[in-house]
Amino acid sequence: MTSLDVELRSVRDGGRKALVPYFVAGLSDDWPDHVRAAVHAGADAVEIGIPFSDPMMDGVVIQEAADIALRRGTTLLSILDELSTLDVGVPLVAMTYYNLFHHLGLERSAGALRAAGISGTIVPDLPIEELGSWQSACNDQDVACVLMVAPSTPLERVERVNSLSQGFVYASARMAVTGAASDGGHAADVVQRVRLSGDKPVYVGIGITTPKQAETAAGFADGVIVGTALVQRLLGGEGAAGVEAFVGELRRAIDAA
Amino acid sequence: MTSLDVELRSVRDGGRKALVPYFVAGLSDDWPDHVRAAVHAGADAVEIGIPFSDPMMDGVVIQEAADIALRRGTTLLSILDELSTLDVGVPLVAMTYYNLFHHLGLERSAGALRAAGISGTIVPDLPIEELGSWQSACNDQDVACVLMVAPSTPLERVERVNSLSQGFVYASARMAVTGAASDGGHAADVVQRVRLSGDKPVYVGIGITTPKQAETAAGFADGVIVGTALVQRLLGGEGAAGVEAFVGELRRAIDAA
Amino acid sequence: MTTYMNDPDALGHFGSFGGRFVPEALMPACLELEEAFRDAWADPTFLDEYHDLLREFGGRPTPVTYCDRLSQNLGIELFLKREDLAHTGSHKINNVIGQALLTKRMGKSRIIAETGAGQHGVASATAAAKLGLECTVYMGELDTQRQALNVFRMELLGATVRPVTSGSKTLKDAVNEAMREWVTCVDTTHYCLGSVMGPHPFPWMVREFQSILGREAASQLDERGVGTPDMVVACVGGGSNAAGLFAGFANSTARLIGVEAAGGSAIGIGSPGVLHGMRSMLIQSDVGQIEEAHSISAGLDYPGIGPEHAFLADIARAEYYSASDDEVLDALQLLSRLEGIIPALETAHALAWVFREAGKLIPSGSTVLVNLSGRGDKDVAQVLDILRSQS
Amino acid sequence: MTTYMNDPDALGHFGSFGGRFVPEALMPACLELEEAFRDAWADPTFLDEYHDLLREFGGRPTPVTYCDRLSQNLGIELFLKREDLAHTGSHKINNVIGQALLTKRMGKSRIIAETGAGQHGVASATAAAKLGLECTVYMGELDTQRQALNVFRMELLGATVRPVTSGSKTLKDAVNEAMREWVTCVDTTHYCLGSVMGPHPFPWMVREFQSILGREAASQLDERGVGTPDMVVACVGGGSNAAGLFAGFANSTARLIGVEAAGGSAIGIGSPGVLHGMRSMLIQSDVGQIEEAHSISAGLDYPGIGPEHAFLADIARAEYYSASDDEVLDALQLLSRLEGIIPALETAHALAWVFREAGKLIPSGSTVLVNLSGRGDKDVAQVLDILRSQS
Ligand SMILES: Cc1ncc(COP(=O)(O)O)c(C=O)c1O
Ligand SMILES: Cc1ncc(COP(=O)(O)O)c(C=O)c1O
Repeated sequence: MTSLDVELRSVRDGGRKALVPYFVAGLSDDWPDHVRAAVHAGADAVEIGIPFSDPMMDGVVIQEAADIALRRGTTLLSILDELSTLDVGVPLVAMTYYNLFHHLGLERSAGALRAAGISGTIVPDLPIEELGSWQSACNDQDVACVLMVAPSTPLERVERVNSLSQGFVYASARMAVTGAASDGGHAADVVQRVRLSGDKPVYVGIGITTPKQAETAAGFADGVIVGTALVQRLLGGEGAAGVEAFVGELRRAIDAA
Repeated sequence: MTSLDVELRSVRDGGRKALVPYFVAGLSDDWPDHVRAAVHAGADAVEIGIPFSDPMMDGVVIQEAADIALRRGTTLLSILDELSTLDVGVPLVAMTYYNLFHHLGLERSAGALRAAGISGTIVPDLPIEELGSWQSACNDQDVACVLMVAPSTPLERVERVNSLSQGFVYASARMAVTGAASDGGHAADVVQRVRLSGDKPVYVGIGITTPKQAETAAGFADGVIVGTALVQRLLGGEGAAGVEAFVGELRRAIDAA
Repeated sequence: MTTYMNDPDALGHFGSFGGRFVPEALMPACLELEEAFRDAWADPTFLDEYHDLLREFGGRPTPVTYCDRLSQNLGIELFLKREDLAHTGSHKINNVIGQALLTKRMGKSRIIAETGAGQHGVASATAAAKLGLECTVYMGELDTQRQALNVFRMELLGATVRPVTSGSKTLKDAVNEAMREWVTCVDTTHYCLGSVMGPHPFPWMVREFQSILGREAASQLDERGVGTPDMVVACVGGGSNAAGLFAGFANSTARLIGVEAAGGSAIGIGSPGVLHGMRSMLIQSDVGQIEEAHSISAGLDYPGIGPEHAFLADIARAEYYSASDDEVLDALQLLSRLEGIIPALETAHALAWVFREAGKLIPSGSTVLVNLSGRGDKDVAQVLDILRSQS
Repeated sequence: MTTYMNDPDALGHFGSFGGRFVPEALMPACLELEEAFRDAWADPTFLDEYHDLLREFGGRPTPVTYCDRLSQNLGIELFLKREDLAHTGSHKINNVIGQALLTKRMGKSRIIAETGAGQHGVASATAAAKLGLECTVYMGELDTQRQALNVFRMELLGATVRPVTSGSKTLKDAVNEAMREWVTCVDTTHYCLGSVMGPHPFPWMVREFQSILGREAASQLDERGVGTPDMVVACVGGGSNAAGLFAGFANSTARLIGVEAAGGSAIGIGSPGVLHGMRSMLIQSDVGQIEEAHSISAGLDYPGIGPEHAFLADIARAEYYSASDDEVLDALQLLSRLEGIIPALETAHALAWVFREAGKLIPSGSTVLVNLSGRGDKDVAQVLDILRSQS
């Protein structure tokens, strides 16, 4: 078990629904403050999006944020550098595409993540078939590999994903890339199917936009991941205060679930 | 023998080289005056060009003149109408394309030509193979069919053209459509080959532009036809006086031959 | 038994049409060409060369395509002979390859050609490049402006394009000009005429060169078990693609249908006349001046029609109809959307007639073969402009 | 005996390249597709349908043309496989017909496709029209502006074109967007990828669909008594026409040559990476961001290459070179002028390499087969602009 597993299980076992906000690293000079604000407002973990030129799983909002970050000269290593001095006291999970790690080298990447205080990764274009070497490089550094389950994933595959995923299982609420959505999608179904084959925490993401949606998801899942809605606010000019307010809202909604 | 044959033989037998200027009928209101001026200056016959939309044997100068005439509303019958009152005392030969006669009807055309005082026709797109019905319609009206020989015409064909041509044989000086030229072309050769098979008058045309060229041609031919050089002057704004002057020059050059 | 589409008489007449109405200066060239063609067409070596080139360079045979979706919609069995797949995008290549080979056989080193929209010009330039001949293309000045890309295409292929500034500055004037120029260089130069028009032997020779498409289609339908179609349909400008198609079916039970542009319908609104070396049906004024044709498709913008078509109409072996510009635009869109083939605007005339007449002049259940004479790529910009301005 | 261009391993690897790097949401669709293709490709009924459609609709077989004049100039024996004569003007039709048939077999009613210059988009729209499928094409916004006529062509064929405004607004982004959209509609929709790239089974499946051209060429050269050529040469964007060609000769003595655009040479200046679902050679920055490719030809403007090519290069079974924009322009003009074929700019890369290397890397007297992957009509306006601005 990785330390991410241990920490997130303890959140769940403490009866708390996990709230995981997502940030595009490098979006602005003060992005680390956004992370801090989110944690201050009650985040249980933070997803750190590392911008990539070709974000195949992301919708327009996160694409735009990633573009801005890249134009600012952000790189994987520059982000890890900034993170190494950011001690927010909750787990950080890096979300990006496989090429960045592949290019830097798997062992080197995993080591650098750990050195920056990151304890988990989400790599949406790395399915279980290709996961092996990355997962062993990560696990050597006590970095967890969080895997996703989609509404289209057949039961037999859900089992395999479930058994390989570390930290939590990322249940995609809908057949879509990241972005806003007006309903909860298939989240409940997906979560239910994941639960059939294991007892890992299951978090819902992809399309959780409003406190109301977060509340609903928290009713059946162990945590919720909110990305686009937050990034949208930052693109709209809100800063740390806006983050704190919105995450606080989400927190209250989830706690009411 | 048509009356054109008779008249033109008598010119030759009188020891005179024939001068045949060409006009585009209908080019201007006073085009009949141009004809009169030419005769006054010594023309032995006049070629009356009847404008056609698609003058395949004509160069740019005569094309332009024909266009102007057509835009003025000139038609075959309007020309014949004007000619019927023009009694210049020398033979008139109509030059045009076959479609105009074909369209009006062969008998009707020949009759109208004769009624207008025209005694010969040159139809450059009507070769001997297709000549039959037109020639008999013409001959019924004592209208001659003047035929052309080109530098490319083989001897055996020259004989046939020679035997069918009436009035005179039109020896094309060059392989070209009507237009100015800087030398006399193959005129001497062509005339010589025509003479091998008959004793009809042979006139040279196509590219006779200057008095000098006319003089040279008159050295071996029985007559010269001058079109483009004259039409060019009329397009340039010269009127009957210009015609009289230029035809006079040509006359003197020919007589000097 | 009467047979159809035989050779013309010794002077090139199909009934009272055809013949040879050219200046004496061109007669020897026409006679030489006739003899050379007659000789070549009976020479297995020439035929092999011609067929090899069309196969290995020109992309023959072109397929016959069955139109599932349209057939169902129209209640007929619709087949297309796919000349759009021939090299340069239309049937024109069949003719130019033949004439270019003949040019070499006559010891000439150069061809000249007229073109309207540019299809025949591009095809001529192509054949000249392939066979190492010089090539000059006469094209109405207006057309060179409207079809600047086709001018460049010809130039890329090594041809010289001469804008023609006389008359209406379009196809008919390009023919006049090519004839005028031909007079000056018959020794070294062959006039590669683009349709079944002009003086004998052109109408006959071009039909023979194009007949490959009709004969191919007939045997392809046979092999597929379709047998003789009830109708074969082609658009008609000069009439070469129609003549080529009809040649494959003239002595069968198939009805032969030619479709002209409504504004260039020489059979429909023309009368007999003489132009460009032939006696045929022409659109002309009441005093015998030739008029301009008007059509959305440059390739049908010709006031005449090949003399053999005039003859086939006369003896009622073939029927000629017309299609309007609007019907043509609709037909182009319908074929594109339902069958995945964007036809040339010319071709779309044949289709428009079929779409209009299915269930009317074309009895339901009929088997209909349409000659897909060319692809629409050349026309896409024009169609876009028109549709945009209509909406 | 070692054989080449076999099937990839069970997970779609060619050596260390290939694989399936897609979001979990797409995995079931990729697995379903793999199974459907495996099944179809072994089913004589499917094969018949595929071959019939390519023959009767697509214009196959395309000929092999011998280039007399260029062969003489270059001191080699030069043959062209004429994919320019296939329907829609390039080899792309071979692939889309296969995938469209497969779409119906999987019970789906719609395809989506990415396109750069528009060739694959037009081909996809065409196959969809023919088979009655819906079609949406993703195209970088910049490309929709540069290729407005191709957009209209797709619309005429009944497809919807979606401009992609993300990233560099070109081909690579169109692929991203198509993938994103595919996630939302995998149930009803097949993603009709245009080259030998993307996640397994695409690189393998597209190669199999394109192999028809290589196998045809091999037997055509055999029938002509030419036998095995010394070299077979193709341009490489994603690499589908090259893969199809190589497939016909992989286990012969022929050298296999791929020619990339100098500014998009994934083998030449790239390094291993993961993009668009595959591990392959990619042009990327020193921190692993994918860079834009730069080439005169939109179809080679891709920063990656199909994984099997990366593998063939790795094991040295195939060699990859590049050609510069200037060489490409020259080559386009030379082929046009001497052989009467205006090639696509993409294709002209393969020709440029042959023209440059004849007598150098290509020993004099060699027999060389170049895949004439497409016609240049789509590029004529661009070439005109460039040449005009240079003069
Ligand atoms: C595709 C196509 N079809 C038909 C025609 C008309 O010519 P014809 O009537 O000689 O076949 C043309 C002429 O340019 C053409 O390009
Ligand atoms: C004519 C032509 N050749 C080649 C290509 C490159 O694709 P590929 O490398 O997959 O053959 C394209 C792509 O658009 C093309 O249009």
